Amino acid sequence: MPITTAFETKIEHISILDDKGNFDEKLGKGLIPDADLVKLYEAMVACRHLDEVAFRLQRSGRMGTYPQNMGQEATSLGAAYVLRKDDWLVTCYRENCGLFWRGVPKEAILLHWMGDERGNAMPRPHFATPIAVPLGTQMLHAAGLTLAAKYRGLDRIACTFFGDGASSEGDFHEACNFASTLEIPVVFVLQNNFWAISTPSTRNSAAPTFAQRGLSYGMPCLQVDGNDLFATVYATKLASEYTRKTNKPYFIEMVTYRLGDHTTADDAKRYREQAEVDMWKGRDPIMRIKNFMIARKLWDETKEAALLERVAVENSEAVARAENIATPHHDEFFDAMYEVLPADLVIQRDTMHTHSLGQDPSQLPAEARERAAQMSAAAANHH
Amino acid sequence: MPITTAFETKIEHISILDDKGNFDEKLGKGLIPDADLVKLYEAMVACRHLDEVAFRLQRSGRMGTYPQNMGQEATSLGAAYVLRKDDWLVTCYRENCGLFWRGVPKEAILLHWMGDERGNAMPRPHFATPIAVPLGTQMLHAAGLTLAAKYRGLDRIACTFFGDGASSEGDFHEACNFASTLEIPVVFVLQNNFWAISTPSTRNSAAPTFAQRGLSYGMPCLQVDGNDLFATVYATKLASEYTRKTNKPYFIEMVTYRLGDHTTADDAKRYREQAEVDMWKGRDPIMRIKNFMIARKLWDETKEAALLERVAVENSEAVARAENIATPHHDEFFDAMYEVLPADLVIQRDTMHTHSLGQDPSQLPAEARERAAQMSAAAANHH
Amino acid sequence: MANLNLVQAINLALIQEMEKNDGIVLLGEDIGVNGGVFRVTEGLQKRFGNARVFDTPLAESGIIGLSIGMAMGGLHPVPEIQFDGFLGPAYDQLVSHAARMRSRTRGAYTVPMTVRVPVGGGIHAPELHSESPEAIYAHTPGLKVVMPSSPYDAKGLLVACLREPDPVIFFEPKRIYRAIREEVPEDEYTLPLGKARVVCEGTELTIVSWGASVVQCMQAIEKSERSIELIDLRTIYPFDVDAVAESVSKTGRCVIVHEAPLTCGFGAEISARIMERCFLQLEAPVQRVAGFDTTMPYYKMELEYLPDAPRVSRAIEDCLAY
Amino acid sequence: MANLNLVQAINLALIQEMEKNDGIVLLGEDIGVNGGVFRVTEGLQKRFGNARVFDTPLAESGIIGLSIGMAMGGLHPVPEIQFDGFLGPAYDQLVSHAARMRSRTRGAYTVPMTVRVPVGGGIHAPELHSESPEAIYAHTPGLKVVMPSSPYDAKGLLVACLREPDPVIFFEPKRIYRAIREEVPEDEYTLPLGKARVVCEGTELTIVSWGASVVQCMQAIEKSERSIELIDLRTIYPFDVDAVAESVSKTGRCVIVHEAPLTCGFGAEISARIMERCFLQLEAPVQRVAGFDTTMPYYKMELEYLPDAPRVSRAIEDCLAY
Ligand SMILES: Cc1ncc(C[n+]2csc(CCOP(=O)(O)OP(=O)(O)O)c2C)c(N)n1
Ligand SMILES: Cc1ncc(C[n+]2csc(CCOP(=O)(O)OP(=O)(O)O)c2C)c(N)n1
Ligand SMILES: [Mg+2]
Ligand SMILES: [Mg+2]
Repeated sequence: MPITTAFETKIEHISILDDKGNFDEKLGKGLIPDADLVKLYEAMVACRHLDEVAFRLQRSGRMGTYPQNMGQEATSLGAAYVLRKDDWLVTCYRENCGLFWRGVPKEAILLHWMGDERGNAMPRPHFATPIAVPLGTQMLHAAGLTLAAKYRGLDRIACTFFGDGASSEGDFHEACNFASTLEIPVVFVLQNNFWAISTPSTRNSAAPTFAQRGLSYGMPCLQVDGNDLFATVYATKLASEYTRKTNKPYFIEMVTYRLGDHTTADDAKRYREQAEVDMWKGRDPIMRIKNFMIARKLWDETKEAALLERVAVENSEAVARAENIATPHHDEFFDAMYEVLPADLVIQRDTMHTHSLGQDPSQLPAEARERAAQMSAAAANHH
Repeated sequence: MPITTAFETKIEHISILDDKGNFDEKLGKGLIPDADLVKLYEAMVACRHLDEVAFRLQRSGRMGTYPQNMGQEATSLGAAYVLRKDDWLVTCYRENCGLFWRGVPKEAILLHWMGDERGNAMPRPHFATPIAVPLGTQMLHAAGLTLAAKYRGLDRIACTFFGDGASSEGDFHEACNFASTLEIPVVFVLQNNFWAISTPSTRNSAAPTFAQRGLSYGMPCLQVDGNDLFATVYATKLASEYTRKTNKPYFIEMVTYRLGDHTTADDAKRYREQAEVDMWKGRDPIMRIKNFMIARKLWDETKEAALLERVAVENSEAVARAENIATPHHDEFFDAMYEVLPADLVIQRDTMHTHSLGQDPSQLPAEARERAAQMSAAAANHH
Repeated sequence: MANLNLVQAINLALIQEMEKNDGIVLLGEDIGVNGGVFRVTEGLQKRFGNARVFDTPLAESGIIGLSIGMAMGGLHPVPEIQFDGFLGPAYDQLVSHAARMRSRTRGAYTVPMTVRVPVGGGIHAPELHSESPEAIYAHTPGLKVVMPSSPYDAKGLLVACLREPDPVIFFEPKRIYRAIREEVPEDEYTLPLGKARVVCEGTELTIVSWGASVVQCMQAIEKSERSIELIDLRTIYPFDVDAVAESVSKTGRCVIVHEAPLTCGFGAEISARIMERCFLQLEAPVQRVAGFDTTMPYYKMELEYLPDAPRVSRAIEDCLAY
Repeated sequence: MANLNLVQAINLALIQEMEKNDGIVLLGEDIGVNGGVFRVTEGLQKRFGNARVFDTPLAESGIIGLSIGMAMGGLHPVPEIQFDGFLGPAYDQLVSHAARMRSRTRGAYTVPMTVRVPVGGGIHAPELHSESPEAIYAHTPGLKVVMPSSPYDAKGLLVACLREPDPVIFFEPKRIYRAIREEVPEDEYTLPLGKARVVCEGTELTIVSWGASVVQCMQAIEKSERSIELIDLRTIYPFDVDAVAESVSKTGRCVIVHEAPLTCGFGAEISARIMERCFLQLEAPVQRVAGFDTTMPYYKMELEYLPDAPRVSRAIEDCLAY
């Protein structure tokens, strides 16, 4: 047979609660208990509110560049909800909602964007790694973390998040390939929000789906409506069960949309149409759950008002905690370099405000030392 | 519809002349005119013979590490045969047969492995790039070369070769993705020879085929018997026509086998079974064509003997040309650095045998210069 | 003559050279419609079309690897790497190919390309947006490394790079992208690579610096009552050792200022060369004012890390007191 | 006590530490059944099983990225990069993550790992198999960089690395993998990182070197009639500036020898430090004997490129004549 079939496949798209309020009972029933749904909704509202707070902080000069999560709350939240608390959650920078669900303190994230490493040092009680700035690199860490757990005989998987843009980096390919060939249980979640700063997703893939990025590695692949919390929960459940059982990775594309600018340093109006944004506003993941809960009598406007009040208080407390942290001392960025600081770094640290680099005063000839001291004193008076 | 199909595909495997001598007339008829077939066969035999010559050169200390091509002659040859002479052929290091077909002088390849850059400077009359040592990197150059041609309005595609191992590198992913998103006409040919040194191909991909590596990018994908010259010709034809017409890339996996050691520095017995090698010897691409030609009365043992004689002469002439090249002068590795050599490099070049680095003798105090000259003279006498 | 900042001067240089040489092609992340995150390529896609100014997928190795192929194919690509910290993924293509192609093929293939990279700290940016990797590439034979410190220099140097037959990394000190304006001729001019600029003359001490640090050096010099000569290297590799040696032979003292970490920063090379060339004229050890041997801290502490005028002043005093 | 070459000493160190610490896991290209292309990991997969010694896909960034995750997850991975030239693709993971994770998280996550890399020229290998990139990583705060020059040192230093809480690049000079044998204790010992070794004492001139070049230095010293002190750095970062300064303060003269290109090689840093520390004791400028500022040539000319004993001798003479 000269022409035979070497490979054949099909990738499914899953949607459970769509933007018109249609709910697929078959897939969705019992997926999220009512009480949990309320909590998940509250978490999304709180996350969205913090986005606005952060935006204002940045605009008033109290924070540096900040990337809003707005519109994408359901993706990481769905995953964090499904994962066990000791599964690794290895994220990029637009997964606040999942991280907060995990228990990462809000001030940790705020501090990071306030340019303070101490944010990353704050308790990550539930196996969440710090925000990854160099795109596409963290998925390899997810594989390594999980491989270490597997080596230690622990029943632990990882779920790692990255963007449509980040999936163009070579490290993405290497991470997927390592996980599949070395049989490491990692759920890869590609958040396709249609943009990488100003670059449309069609510039980062010419394929009809991003889900098929996983076919290269023989992974099961799935595409879901990422603005549908039910679908993200469903997909992560399917994937995490598969990967936990088989020790093999799984690939999910969550289709979502970045409602805000790329970061506070960006102006999305330069490159995308308002009509597109408006259309996606109609597919908002939060609104969808709200309407669903209202229809099921799980929610009403009184509860909503109370929630907003509570969230405002909580978030401003988080901001206060982030802002009230003591001013860092320069010793910190030296001391964090190595477990035991090399002698040369000790000198650099201890003399940075008093001496020139490489100029150990004990090396100066006596009279020069004298002169230098005088000049320093004079200069101090002078300035 | 909660579950819909997001993507669906099928990859075909093509074989025309199989290892049992079965020939698919439908696909194969007229594909390669008889006269061409004879020439292609002769090229494979010559390439195989040069492998043996090179092996002996290495063993007798006349050449450094050398990677034999043995068993893989039909892959690159099929492509080189199909491509136009001004299409780029961007290879790795196991595509001698295609390069020679293109007109790259044999001594160019020999010189490369004799540790001499002048091999890479030899005429590449037909758009062939030099051997690429860092794996997985050259496919991006193929895309760039072709994009430059497209920019200049030229009707030119590229065909780039790389191994199953190399396809694990991040640059592989980036090259495929750039070619597909930027619409650059490149035919990607993955030579799956089942091994990357001692690493079996299952360690470089967990997927059932390597062909599906191309699905990630929305490329058409094809798997062919890479030991079947008819199939490699067929596939390259299909692919090059497609890519030339559409400006879009195409992905081919050619399944073949490395019959020799990885290189002369390797001992494949350490990691693979003789039985496997023997099985693949039965699928030899050269033997297949020979039997086919004999059956069709295109070839006989008299012709074979004459060919072997001719090849032996040609190849030893190529070796002679490679070995008779003048000993290089050290100026060469300086002069090749920049179009205009920076002053500091001129000094390094001109004083490397007479002065210490960074020691411009004019800088020495007069008496020291004197003393240095004396000491140099003394030292010269002494040693 | 127009009063331009660095961003505008670079933009102008690109426009003028692109008008002249249709082999110049710009590529990178977000450089098209968006004009780059610093707006350096603003308006260029509109002006020159999508084939000459285009956005790439988000992959730096891909950007440089593609550019290498384009250069081998006869163009002069101008890839932009969005931030210094993201040169990392492109390191291998730069070092294993761009730097070697000419030497590897004894000139049969060359890689004329200008890699544009915003560089350095001081703009309150997130992690990996404030690095100074110039020494890494200066240690890579086959590349040239350029870093202007003013709009005038930026235009003249960039035009020179765009006419270079060999690969150049053109570092743009982002801290002074918009901080300095000066008169920049509309007319064509180039500044030769490998030639330093004497910013101000002096007799007692030489300062050698480049990029945004030149500004801190000028501040320190203004505050000082001593006669100080300031040399702006402009090109890091090949560097103008003659200009430095001549100056230090005259002054006998030298302070080098750069943002990159001290150890094995380019200051080390300059210091070693000064010793080799001016040993008998040196009256004090060469001083280095540099970033510390730590990771560049997040922005709350970046000003503690970066060399500033007071630190330069202290080094001047220490060196003069020696 | 056994008479071992460098390959055997490293193999022994790995075995002994792996027996003690089950967190040590080896990974890389062809390190399993094949024992690595230099056979350094020969027999280890058989001995410790496929989970502790395993082959990876062919991707260096993946190898290092995976190792970083493993280290963050509590293991001490020992990735092998097959040749120096193939560290390139792993550069970004090393510089952007391995070197920064502790600092970025203020110690919440650390990356204890030992990256093994055969280094340097002299074995007639193809392109990109003979590089010396130590200065690149010495310029990267957060990493440590080690390079032994003998079997005894290799074992002691490697054991120290395997107990380090921070990432180390352990460069193995492939030219002397099998060229030197010496007595190596079976018993456990470590050599402290950051401490140099005085190979031989002398009073007239100090040579500072590391890796395979130490052998060329010894040859030059044997041929010389002068009293020369040889310091083998052993650790490139943090480097033992005290040992160097002490020696040069005594001898007043110094020659530095390394294979990497001159410009911004680690010799530059040493030279700069010597000036800072021993200015008043120096009787001649510090000399550097190094690779030239060219690409490492293919092997026909590699011996022209690499510093050899005659070049070292000439530098000794020049320096002493000054
Ligand atoms: C290696 C690297 N290159 C470039 C950048 C600069 N950068 C930050 S975010 C971004 C776009 C990311 O797009 P995507 O991955 O789709 O994530 P999204 O922002 O849409 O969530 C770019 C180019 C970076 N952080 N890292
Ligand atoms: C970036 C890089 N890493 C490692 C090597 C060392 N190396 C040379 S060939 C080889 C195996 C290549 O396997 P494959 O790509 O399948 O090609 P094949 O040799 O089978 O033709 C390795 C690991 C290299 N040349 N480049
Ligand atoms: Mg995106
Ligand atoms: Mg192979």
